[in-house]
Amino acid sequence: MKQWMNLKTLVIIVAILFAVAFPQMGFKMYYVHIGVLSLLHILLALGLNLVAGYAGQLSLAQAAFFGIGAYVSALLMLNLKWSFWLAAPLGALAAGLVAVGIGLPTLRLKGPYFVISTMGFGEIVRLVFLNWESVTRGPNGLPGIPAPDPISLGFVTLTFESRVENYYLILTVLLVVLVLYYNLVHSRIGRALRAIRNDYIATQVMGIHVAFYRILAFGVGAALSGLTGALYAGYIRFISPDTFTIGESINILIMMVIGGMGTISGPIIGAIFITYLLETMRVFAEYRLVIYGLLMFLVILYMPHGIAGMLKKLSLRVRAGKKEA
Amino acid sequence: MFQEFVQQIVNGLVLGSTYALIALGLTMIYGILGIVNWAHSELYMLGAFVGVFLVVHLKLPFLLGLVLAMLVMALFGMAMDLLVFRPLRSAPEMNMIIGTLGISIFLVQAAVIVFSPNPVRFPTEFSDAYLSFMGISITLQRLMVFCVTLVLIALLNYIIKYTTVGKAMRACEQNRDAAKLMGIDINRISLITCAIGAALAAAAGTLVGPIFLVSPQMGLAAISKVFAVVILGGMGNVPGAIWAAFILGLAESLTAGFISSYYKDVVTFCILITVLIIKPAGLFGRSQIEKV
Amino acid sequence: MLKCEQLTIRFGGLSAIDRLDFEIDSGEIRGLIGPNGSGKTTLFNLISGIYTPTSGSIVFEGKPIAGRRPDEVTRAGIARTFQNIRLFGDMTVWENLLVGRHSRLKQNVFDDIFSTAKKRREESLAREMLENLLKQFRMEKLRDELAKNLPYGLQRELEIMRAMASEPRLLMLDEPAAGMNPQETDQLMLQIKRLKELGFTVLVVEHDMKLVMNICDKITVLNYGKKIAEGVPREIQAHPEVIGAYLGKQVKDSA
Amino acid sequence: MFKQKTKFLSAIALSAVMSVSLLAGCGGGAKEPAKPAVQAPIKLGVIGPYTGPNAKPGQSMKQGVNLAVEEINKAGGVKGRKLEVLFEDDASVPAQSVSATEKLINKDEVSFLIGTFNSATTLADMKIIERDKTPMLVPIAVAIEITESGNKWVFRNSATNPMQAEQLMNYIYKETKLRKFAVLHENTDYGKGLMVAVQNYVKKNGGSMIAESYSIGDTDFYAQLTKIKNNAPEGLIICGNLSEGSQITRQFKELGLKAQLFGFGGLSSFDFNNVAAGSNEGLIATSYFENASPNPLAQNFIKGYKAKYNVDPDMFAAAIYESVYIAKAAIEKMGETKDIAAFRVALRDQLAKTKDLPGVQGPTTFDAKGQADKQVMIIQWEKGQKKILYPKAK
Amino acid sequence: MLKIRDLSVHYGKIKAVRQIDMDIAQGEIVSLIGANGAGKSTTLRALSGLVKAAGGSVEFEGKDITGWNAKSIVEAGISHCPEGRQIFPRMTVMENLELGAYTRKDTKNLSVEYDRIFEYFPVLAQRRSQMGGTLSGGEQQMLAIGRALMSKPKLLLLDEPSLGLAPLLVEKIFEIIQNINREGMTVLLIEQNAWQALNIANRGYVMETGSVAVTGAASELLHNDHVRRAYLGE
Repeated sequence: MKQWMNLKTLVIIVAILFAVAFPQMGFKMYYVHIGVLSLLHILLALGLNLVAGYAGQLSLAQAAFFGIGAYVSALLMLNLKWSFWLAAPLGALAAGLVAVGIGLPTLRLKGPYFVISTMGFGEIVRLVFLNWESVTRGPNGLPGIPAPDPISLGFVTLTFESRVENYYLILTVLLVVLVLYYNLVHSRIGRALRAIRNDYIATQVMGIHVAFYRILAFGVGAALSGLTGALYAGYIRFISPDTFTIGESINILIMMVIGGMGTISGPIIGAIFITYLLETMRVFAEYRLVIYGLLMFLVILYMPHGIAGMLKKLSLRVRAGKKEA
Repeated sequence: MFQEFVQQIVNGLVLGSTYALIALGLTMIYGILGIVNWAHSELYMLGAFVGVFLVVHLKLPFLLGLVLAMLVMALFGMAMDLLVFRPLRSAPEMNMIIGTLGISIFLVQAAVIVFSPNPVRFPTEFSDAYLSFMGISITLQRLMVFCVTLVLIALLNYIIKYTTVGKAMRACEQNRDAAKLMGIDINRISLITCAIGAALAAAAGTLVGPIFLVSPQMGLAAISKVFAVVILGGMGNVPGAIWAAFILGLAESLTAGFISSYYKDVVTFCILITVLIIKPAGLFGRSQIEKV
Repeated sequence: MLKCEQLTIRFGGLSAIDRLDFEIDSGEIRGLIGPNGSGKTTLFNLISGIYTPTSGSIVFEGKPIAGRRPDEVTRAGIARTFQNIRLFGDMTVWENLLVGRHSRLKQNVFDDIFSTAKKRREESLAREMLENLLKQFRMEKLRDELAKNLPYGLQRELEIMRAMASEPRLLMLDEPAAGMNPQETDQLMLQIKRLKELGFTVLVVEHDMKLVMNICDKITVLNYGKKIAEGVPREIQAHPEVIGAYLGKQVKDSA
Repeated sequence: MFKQKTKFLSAIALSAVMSVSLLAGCGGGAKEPAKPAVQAPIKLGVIGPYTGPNAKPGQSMKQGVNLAVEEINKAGGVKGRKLEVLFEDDASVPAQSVSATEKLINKDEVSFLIGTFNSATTLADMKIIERDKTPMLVPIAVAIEITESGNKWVFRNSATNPMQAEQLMNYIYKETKLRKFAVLHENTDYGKGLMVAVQNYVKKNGGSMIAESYSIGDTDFYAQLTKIKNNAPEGLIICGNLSEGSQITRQFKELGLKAQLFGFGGLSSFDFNNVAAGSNEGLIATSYFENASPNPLAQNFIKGYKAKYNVDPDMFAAAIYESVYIAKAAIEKMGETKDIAAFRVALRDQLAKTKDLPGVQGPTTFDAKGQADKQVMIIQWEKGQKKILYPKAK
Repeated sequence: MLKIRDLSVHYGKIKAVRQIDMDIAQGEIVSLIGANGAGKSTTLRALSGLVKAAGGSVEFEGKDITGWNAKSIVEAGISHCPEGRQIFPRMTVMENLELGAYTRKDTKNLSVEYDRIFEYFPVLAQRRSQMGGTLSGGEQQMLAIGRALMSKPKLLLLDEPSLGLAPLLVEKIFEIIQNINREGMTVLLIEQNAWQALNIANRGYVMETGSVAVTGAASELLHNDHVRRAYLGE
């Protein structure tokens, strides 16, 4: 047991070191950009994972929350000249609150009913971005979003214009999020969510207010997506409704499923894997989706816990093998 | 005003017919097999392409092409049952949705590769003729969508209500164990169900293809509406789906006509979400008490 | 301690529980028996808040609980198990117990996310309590095993432990011996007796009459949703209506 | 137990397939051409929608570029250096376009970019080209913001939404008496941009207008058209692309509407004519490029295109073909540069000076904002053929 | 007629039925009694192919039918009327009965069967076009038995036909079972209501926690203390 823990810690430390050193390793800027995208995708997949992986409710509205965070923070920065550091948390909060509002009536729905409701909601949000022109400028999108304001630390001023700077900003956010996410998942909240996924009636009888925890997961997952939206807007500096579609929600879903849902490492592995694959497979653009589709089906059939689950099983087998030997 | 209203009603009925044909198979497959089939609207898309092949390339008469396309897709539906649904049958609902979603992505993109992404025209002997009556127009093809839909619904109704297979299907839907005790072969019934569902979707594709264009994306455009229909009607509820299809078709048409075309899809989903808040099992759904 | 008055629930036109008056005293082990379909599990579901009664009242320690949500009922001090085991199969034994403990942890969401001192204190208290529980049931070695991988008898025991983790004052066991072999049942009997010594009040539905007759202080018999008899095991075994309900009414002629 | 084992084995096989695919990707990434800097070809990156809803025009873009590059290389290249073209797909999605741009600029190190098809994707890319100081020629995307945003790295050799709309409306107001309009537009930056421009024009010059919208992929327009029918406009202006446009014209006929039809861009293509199947009879549309154009450059291009692809070029192919030549002319005027960054800056400066450069769509002159002053043509469909209404034949 | 040897059935980790032996002869009524959870219903489900046996063999009229699926077993002549009636609630009485004859090839003679069933249960004749779900509990039970008879079985498995019925109805149902048997049907009857079940049976088996505890002629079992113990735990 102890050895396993050590191995795990080692992997985590190496991963963090690699993530920190990555932009300095002499890769072309394009790879740093891919790095930034991976980080953003990890955040999105983690958000969905809280709802689908832990609480067991498949949401197709994640791109909508992603969009709400992006639009709210961008509009605050553009129209009210707010600082990014205020606008971003507000964007996250807005996404979270909208999720609570939509979650109150819909979260008691079961399986497909819930999925379709979230899909419908996602479509409504996109149509609002598209048609509420006086605010969102409709299909033209919002250009000219400012970068996060520089932070002066006295001896040095941090700016967030370049890819590398954005990479570190988002990595920092991700690491903080991961610590809090870890706490959340390993606290009674995470246990309650997993219990709900296993058996919600038994969970109720444990004295757990199921609706509250479902809404909590939905809200926190949405807020996380919203925060990602703000970071995305600050990095790309332009947003338009085309980014926040059902297709994007499905992309996030693919990342979570292939990585492995209901774990922390799953969405991370999945997001990196798919982001990288998306880029390297640009050449076979037409075949990419054929492979994804099939992969999704096969993964859910043969390894429902995704890559992360597979790795865990494999390491358990290896250890069991060792023990026998 | 009155004329416009009647025209919008006519439009809505045609739209509703399409939704109904696709939704019927989806709701039956859920009711009888317990599968949430996200790839169902791809059967509609593939059906349209088969229709194009038969009618445009092989120059068969349209109605013959329609029947053949239904048969071809019925076989495809059976293959889908064997290859996709059977392995997924005992999986949790979420995994089913994700799995069939994967199949949907696969089929759409495979169609893009095979047929190219460009929309194809599907001219038939009926496409250019239209009727006009008191300022209300309808093309023959549209009229046919509506009529054939009614015929197919009647036929389906007959099959389900009066034939042995139909009764067996209902038995499987209502109580699977008891159905087995009657000596009903569940696997055979699920094959038949998939065949019928796919044939109906293919009928929708072949009927609607000539009105619009045929393209690999046409299924994706329809799936969310079709699911809205199925859920509004209560999943697994066949008459519910028919009613819901026409309700949503009319609502969409009237919203676009009298409120705003910008928000016609918003209205669809608002109706859906409102109904679900009031009746979580859909308008015609049967709520079930969970056994503890 | 628990008092039901004129409790009724109807499904469709049928009364599954029909104007039932029923009372349990603190510290007793009460058996609840009756033929299949007599309304025993329905009564459990009513008390634990899964069903809302059509009419009548349920009062627990002076507080009315009829119609409250299941989680509120649990927090009020009632815990239960299920006839067909409902463990959290994908979670370990230890995690199942922690979930059982949930309602007694005092931290809030903020404490959980930021892992504050309060959270850690609460969790370590919980850990202590649960370690004791594991020791009592001699399951320390199995704490990291997934619940679904446990043998059947242990799953039943784990469900009881999980219910105990919330430190209820009333523990309701729904057919705890179902599916157990005689040795497992004997083991279970000892465990339930110990519960009483630990100060729990226990309400148990069971078909295994040996178990019921051996451990219960008092037995209530239901038939068609109505109480047909109540008393100590001896009285129940001799009660003609009970025998009639179970064995058929010709008992008088042949006995 | 056996079942579990097969499941486990399949899972392992599946993981193996996935890792192989990942490695294959790595291999592709590592394959960097290491050629001497001096004689190295000039790389240009072309971003377009080769998959997704606009894959068809994406295909035309590819063909147009390939033809131009082939011609130029056959003629000895640009200043002795060959052109090498790299295509990246954006699938009409802004986020993908950003990645494509990043890749082309920072991994493949192209000298300049041509793209994209959609306005939203172009707008999303603009921050990057500014940051990385790389010029981009925009042959197709029409949103006004692209050249109005003050980004000095962007050059557009096509008419913007307002320009097209204004030129069409000018024609209508000058040549016809139609003043009561209905606009049916695609709910995108493109369609909406056109609608707003028409609206502004009508407001300024007298007349009335109602607007209805639809989404890309919509197939049924009866609801909107019925509403329009009841409004009895004199002219119906369709602001959208050909697949929906063809549905609209057909359903327009089916519903028995009587009004003059107008359209833009895509509705002047033969692809539109094919899918509209006669319902486009009499429709008047703007066009950047006509096969009947008397311009000798255009005729030359059409000949070459037909020879290579065995089809007539469309306006997208023409526009992007022209872009390549604009870049070529600018490079030829440049002095020597020591590295890629300097090359990009010098190219931008030369592009900005482009004046009266002949091209297949007509002469190009970039203004201070990088917008070319392009005139569109106006055509009318007659029995599946196009009649050029404007400019009038001399 | 039916010969069961060493039959075991497991639900996951639960051993619901442990190696039981049982014999039924042509024309008998055999009662299988025992407390809830003793494994009676599971035994029946294994006989009709709803669950797979973990071990042992079943022989019916000399054929080894172990591991056959439900369809073949119905065709072989065993009909199972399940616990809790399990009729099809949104189908009419007639449709329910028709489905009972699903495996029959000689569909021409069905009217004979209907007449016979309506003779046993005249109330069903009145309700023939009513939905199954709208019938009362007793009527549903009659329908379930009638439906099971439609396949013209040689052996009828009846699982707690008295469950949830008022005492008067219970008696009526038992009377009908006796009638059916008198006309030649072999019946395996599961009952909690031991006295009544043994009263009409030729022989009985008493099950306790998955095994057969006692077996013997019904009249003997009626006076056997073990039976009492199995129920009341004395």
